[in-house]
Amino acid sequence: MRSEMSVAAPAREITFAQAVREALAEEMRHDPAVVIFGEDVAEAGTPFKVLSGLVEEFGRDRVVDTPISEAGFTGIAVGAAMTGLRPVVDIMFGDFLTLAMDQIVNQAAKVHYMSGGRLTVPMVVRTTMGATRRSAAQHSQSLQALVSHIPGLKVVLPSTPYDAKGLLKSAIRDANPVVFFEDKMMYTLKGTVPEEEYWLPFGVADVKRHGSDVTIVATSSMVQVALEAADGLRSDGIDAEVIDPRTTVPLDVATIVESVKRTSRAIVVDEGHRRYGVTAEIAAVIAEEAFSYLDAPVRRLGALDVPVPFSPVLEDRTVPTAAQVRETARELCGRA
Amino acid sequence: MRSEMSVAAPAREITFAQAVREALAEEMRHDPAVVIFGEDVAEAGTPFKVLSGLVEEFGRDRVVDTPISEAGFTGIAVGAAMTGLRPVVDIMFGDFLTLAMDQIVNQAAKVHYMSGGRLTVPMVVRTTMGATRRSAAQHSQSLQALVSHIPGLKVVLPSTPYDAKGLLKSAIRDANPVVFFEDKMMYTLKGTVPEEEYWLPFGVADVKRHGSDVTIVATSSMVQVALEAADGLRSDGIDAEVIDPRTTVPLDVATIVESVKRTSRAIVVDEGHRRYGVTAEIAAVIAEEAFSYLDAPVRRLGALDVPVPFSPVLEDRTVPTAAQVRETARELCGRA
Amino acid sequence: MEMDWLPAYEQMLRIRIFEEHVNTLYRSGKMAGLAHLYIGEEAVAVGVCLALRPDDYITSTHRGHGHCLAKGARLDRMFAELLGRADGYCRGKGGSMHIADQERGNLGANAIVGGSSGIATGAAFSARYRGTGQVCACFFGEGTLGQGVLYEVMNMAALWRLPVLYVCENNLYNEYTPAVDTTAGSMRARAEAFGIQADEVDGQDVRAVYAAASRAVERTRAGEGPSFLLCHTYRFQGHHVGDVNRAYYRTKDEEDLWRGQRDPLRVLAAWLLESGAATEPDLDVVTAKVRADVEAAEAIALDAPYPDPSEVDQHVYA
Amino acid sequence: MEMDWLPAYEQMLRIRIFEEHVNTLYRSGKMAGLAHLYIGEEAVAVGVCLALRPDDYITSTHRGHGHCLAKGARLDRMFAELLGRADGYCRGKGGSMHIADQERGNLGANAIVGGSSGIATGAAFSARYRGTGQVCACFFGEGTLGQGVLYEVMNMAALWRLPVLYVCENNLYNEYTPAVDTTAGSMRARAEAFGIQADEVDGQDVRAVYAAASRAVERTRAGEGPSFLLCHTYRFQGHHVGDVNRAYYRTKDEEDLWRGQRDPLRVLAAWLLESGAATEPDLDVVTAKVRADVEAAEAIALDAPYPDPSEVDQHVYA
Ligand SMILES: Cc1ncc(C[n+]2csc(CCOP(=O)(O)OP(=O)(O)O)c2C)c(N)n1
Ligand SMILES: Cc1ncc(C[n+]2csc(CCOP(=O)(O)OP(=O)(O)O)c2C)c(N)n1
Ligand SMILES: [Mg+2]
Ligand SMILES: [Mg+2]
Repeated sequence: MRSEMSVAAPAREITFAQAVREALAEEMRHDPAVVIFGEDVAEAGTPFKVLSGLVEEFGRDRVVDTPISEAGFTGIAVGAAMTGLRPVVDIMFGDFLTLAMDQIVNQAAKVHYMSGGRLTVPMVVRTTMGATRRSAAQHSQSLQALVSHIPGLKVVLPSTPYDAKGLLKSAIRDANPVVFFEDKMMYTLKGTVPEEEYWLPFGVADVKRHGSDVTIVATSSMVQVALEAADGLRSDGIDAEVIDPRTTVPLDVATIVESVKRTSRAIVVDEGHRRYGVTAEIAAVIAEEAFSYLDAPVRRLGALDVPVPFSPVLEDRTVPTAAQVRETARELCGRA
Repeated sequence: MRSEMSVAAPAREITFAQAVREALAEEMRHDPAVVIFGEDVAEAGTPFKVLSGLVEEFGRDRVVDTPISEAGFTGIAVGAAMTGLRPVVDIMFGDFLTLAMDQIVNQAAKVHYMSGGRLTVPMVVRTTMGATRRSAAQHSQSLQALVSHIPGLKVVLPSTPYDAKGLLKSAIRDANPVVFFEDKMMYTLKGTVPEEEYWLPFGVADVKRHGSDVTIVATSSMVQVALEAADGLRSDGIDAEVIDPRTTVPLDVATIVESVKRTSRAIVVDEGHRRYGVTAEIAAVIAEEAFSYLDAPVRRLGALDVPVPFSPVLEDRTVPTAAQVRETARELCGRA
Repeated sequence: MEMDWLPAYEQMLRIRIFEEHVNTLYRSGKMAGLAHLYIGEEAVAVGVCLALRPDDYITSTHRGHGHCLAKGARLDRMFAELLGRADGYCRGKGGSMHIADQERGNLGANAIVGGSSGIATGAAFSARYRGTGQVCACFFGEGTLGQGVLYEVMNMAALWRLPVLYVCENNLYNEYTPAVDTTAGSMRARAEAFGIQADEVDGQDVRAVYAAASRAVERTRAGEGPSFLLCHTYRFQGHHVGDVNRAYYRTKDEEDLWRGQRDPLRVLAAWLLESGAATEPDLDVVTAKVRADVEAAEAIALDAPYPDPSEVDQHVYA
Repeated sequence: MEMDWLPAYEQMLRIRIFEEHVNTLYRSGKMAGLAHLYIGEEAVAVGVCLALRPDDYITSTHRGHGHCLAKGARLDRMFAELLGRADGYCRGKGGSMHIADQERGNLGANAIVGGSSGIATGAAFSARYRGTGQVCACFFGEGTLGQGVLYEVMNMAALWRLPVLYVCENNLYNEYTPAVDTTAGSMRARAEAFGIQADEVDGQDVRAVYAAASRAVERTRAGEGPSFLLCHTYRFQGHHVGDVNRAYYRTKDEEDLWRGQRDPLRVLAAWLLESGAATEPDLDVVTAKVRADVEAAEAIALDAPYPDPSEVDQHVYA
């Protein structure tokens, strides 16, 4: 199913991958300081073909194929960002963020602060997340919790082509390092975007579905899952609100809390591991800010706390499903 | 102030650093498979002098000075662990975990699972945490949240010499990769340990102080802070219980929840950044399991969400203090 | 006296035919995920593993089926793993990119490029420490030369004279990018800079690989420190099964040249026939046997049960 | 014609005396944290920075005060930063290990060993991309040869012919561990393996460093790709101010030898006097001036205000 969104006509229908590509192409046309670093990004356009066509338009000086050196080219991007460029780094699988963690956590995130505000690092780390692609433990993680914990980074998790495009364009213009997670399974998802250019602000949640009985806060891949659950819940007589924070840092606490104060019930769903994951922070914030409005504890659904297994019969058990979200909402609303 | 603990007499008083060293020495005497890898671990005994004397007893074959190659020697430890050794890796500053993240997250944590249970990785990553040492942004982080999020790892945060020794001995005998965080500022802290050998189990919280009005869950460096706050709270007529989970993975949910059910109020304190940090998970778990017992939302105190600044006047503002914990408890108990 | 090369031929053929079946299984939708075929590179794994003892270690890569079979893995359990079945080497938890086979010293394939270089070097440390006389062969593609950790561990291996053999499979491409665009200077100098003994060999000639690997293994086992063996080879298929349109990164002519003239099976077959070590019928017998073996193994695996879903949270901790 | 070396002498002396004051400030408890003194290595920073344009970039290390001053930083703002004052280069947020001085192209000291190698290479990428003709000098200790990321970025610098000069300060020790125990093979071969032009120089002779750096900078600025300059040097003091008992890792004799015979200030002074480029009184004038400058700067810094505590959460995001 496709998410709802309100955009000015005329609108076009494009895939999530196209949205990412359009955002990059527009910003690269606008600003020659925008360059791309990554493995197989040029002629190959990445294994997901997300960047296809960019090297043809912008050339190999701006769409730079690198060796398999995540730490190295992320570090190069940090230095380039400190000296006038706006690099966009492509980390093919989010699992490989671990290889560039020092560059992201100790360098990119801290340079502005350590320099007392004199140096800036306007760069974007685009990477992927999401399981159920049968890619096993080292190609399936959703590591947004790791970078969300680090001050100095902004973290974006778009769930629709519209959001992906608008948020990536803002990320590229942001003066800070931004980690941008794309769900691999969502690249072919279609959605409408306006003809004209647009940018979406960080820290502004999008209410993907309005409802009054329960608030489901969902990120990235889990937004579709939540919307599907919400559809099902309708027949249970439960009217679910689905909120997509779109950025975990900054987090739009106000929108989430306002909703929970109305519904008195909240579920948080994210595809990262549940333990010490993104859902913990959001649930804690809800409990802090809407405590007396809550009828029941905030429920959290995340990936099972296991490395992602290869075998489809196992892997399918690791990621939250619409059925689980629906069931959780039914329990919360006393219908289970 | 020193933490209370009940140990069988006769007891000796040793420092936190000595506790770590004794644990290593005892386990190395017991099992020739235990080896140490790290920078400046041999004659130098690390910059903190924690390992002083070990190379003299066990030789350079077992206390191995490495190049400045955190990823490399952690990877070597993984391979050694898979083939019969029990390596203990020394990552001098916890900030450098970022350099070994792939080895820890994608290799050590996942080998057992990926191999369907056939290979094991019995290794310990000893590292440090803690600010207020005027060491600035790249030598002061408390990154326990990052590793606590990763299934396959166990995570230990001792707060006393007694706990440090008993938990490290267990960590070395554990069949899994264990990340063991030592607070740099606590190395000179003294405490008693029994004459005889002992091991402490993982997943068993220690109630450092019994109380009935409010539960303070605190980790590592924050345990002392919480105990100091509890002392002050006595004069406010508030009887605080201080619980040290000792391991964030596995987490002793039962002890924490049982306490909160009695006190109806909870504070969680950890020196990692507050946002998407360890306190979020613990607070979320408390809210889930003790919801109807809570008089007020669980309060969380963590390091300020900023890179750690150098200037003492700034740095001292980043870490939770006993005064803050006390004030929070007073608020929770309606005395503010 | 020249050794009997027919078993090596059989082993290479086993890998080739196994991979052909894998290809078919994937294309017909019976296998899920990613499959990186080793076809064309068989002489490297077989030549190196021939130079190893059964108890020696290896570590492998995303393109790991060949290493695994060359070290002695069973076909049926390999298929079962790739099919996600409970009888697979990892109970279906690892899949194509993570097969490990502890009994034969295979410490596992690794889906992180360069990810096994630490493990291999650590296994060598362990072998030396325990005094077992084992060595470890660390297989990796030339793309791993981009990963810093390789230099970190080569440095330590050289410092500590560890019994590890770094086997660099230079198949000319890092995925879809030519290695010349990602690799400055000289490949073997990357190891020599650490004082590591390096050698280079035609990776399509199993006899040459075996000879070079034997020399390297011998000196490394003797305590003379790590070795580095650069094997020039080529993958005949796409980077993974889905990589079908390759014209944008390599020419059909180049592929035809390697397939036609540099096929390791043909190279060895030609030598076997020329030297009189085997006849065409001998080879046909081997082929028939291997085909039958592979088919039987595949059938067993296709019939094997999936793991019980409850296994999903087993083996997180030992 | 030989250039005027008196300014270089003054610059080295400025670093020396600055560091002596830092030492005293730390020992008297007026400064907090960690201080890694550059005393003994002054010729490297000064010789290299002399070969740079004002708008060229540098990156630096935990042992960074010398690089910073050599690139033109002011003494008072340096002291202020080390003392955590608001007038410091980083408003007190960085401290000794993180001084950056953007106006003079200093992209910052870095407390992660090897942590600035990516930044330096990226700055070189940026300079080349923007066509500014700038180069970047990346200073690091020989301990950085243990960090894999260095090899990753050297490879890319070589591939893309980036204008970066890698300056390896080999002071023989990684903290408390002799470099011979951590470094296999040859240091310069580590760069040469990537096809990088490498050179080696006596790091105690500022004229030699300058000559080598000039050659390297010239070719690298001309687009001939990165250079690597290995400077043999020695730190005269402890690894950091607190490292007082050093006998377990290096001998007093060795220290005395370097201090007595290889002091870069004495080496240059001897040449200045011998060649007649300066007289003893000239040197005394310089010394007096530098002492006065350093003392004045220190006094200013000691009087400077601390940042307002509310600044603690400023500058997290731009
Ligand atoms: C650290 C890391 N980065 C990127 C990838 C994605 N990837 C998988 S295979 C591959 C190319 C590997 O090339 P090479 O090492 O030459 O091996 P080959 O595939 O040619 O056998 C890449 C980039 C990965 N698996 N790991
Ligand atoms: C990644 C990393 N590991 C370890 C350290 C701790 N450390 C600080 S300085 C140092 C030694 C550095 O040696 P070298 O690069 O030769 O520089 P020198 O101190 O000799 O100038 C070490 C290990 C660090 N800062 N960063
Ligand atoms: Mg290759
Ligand atoms: Mg040094």
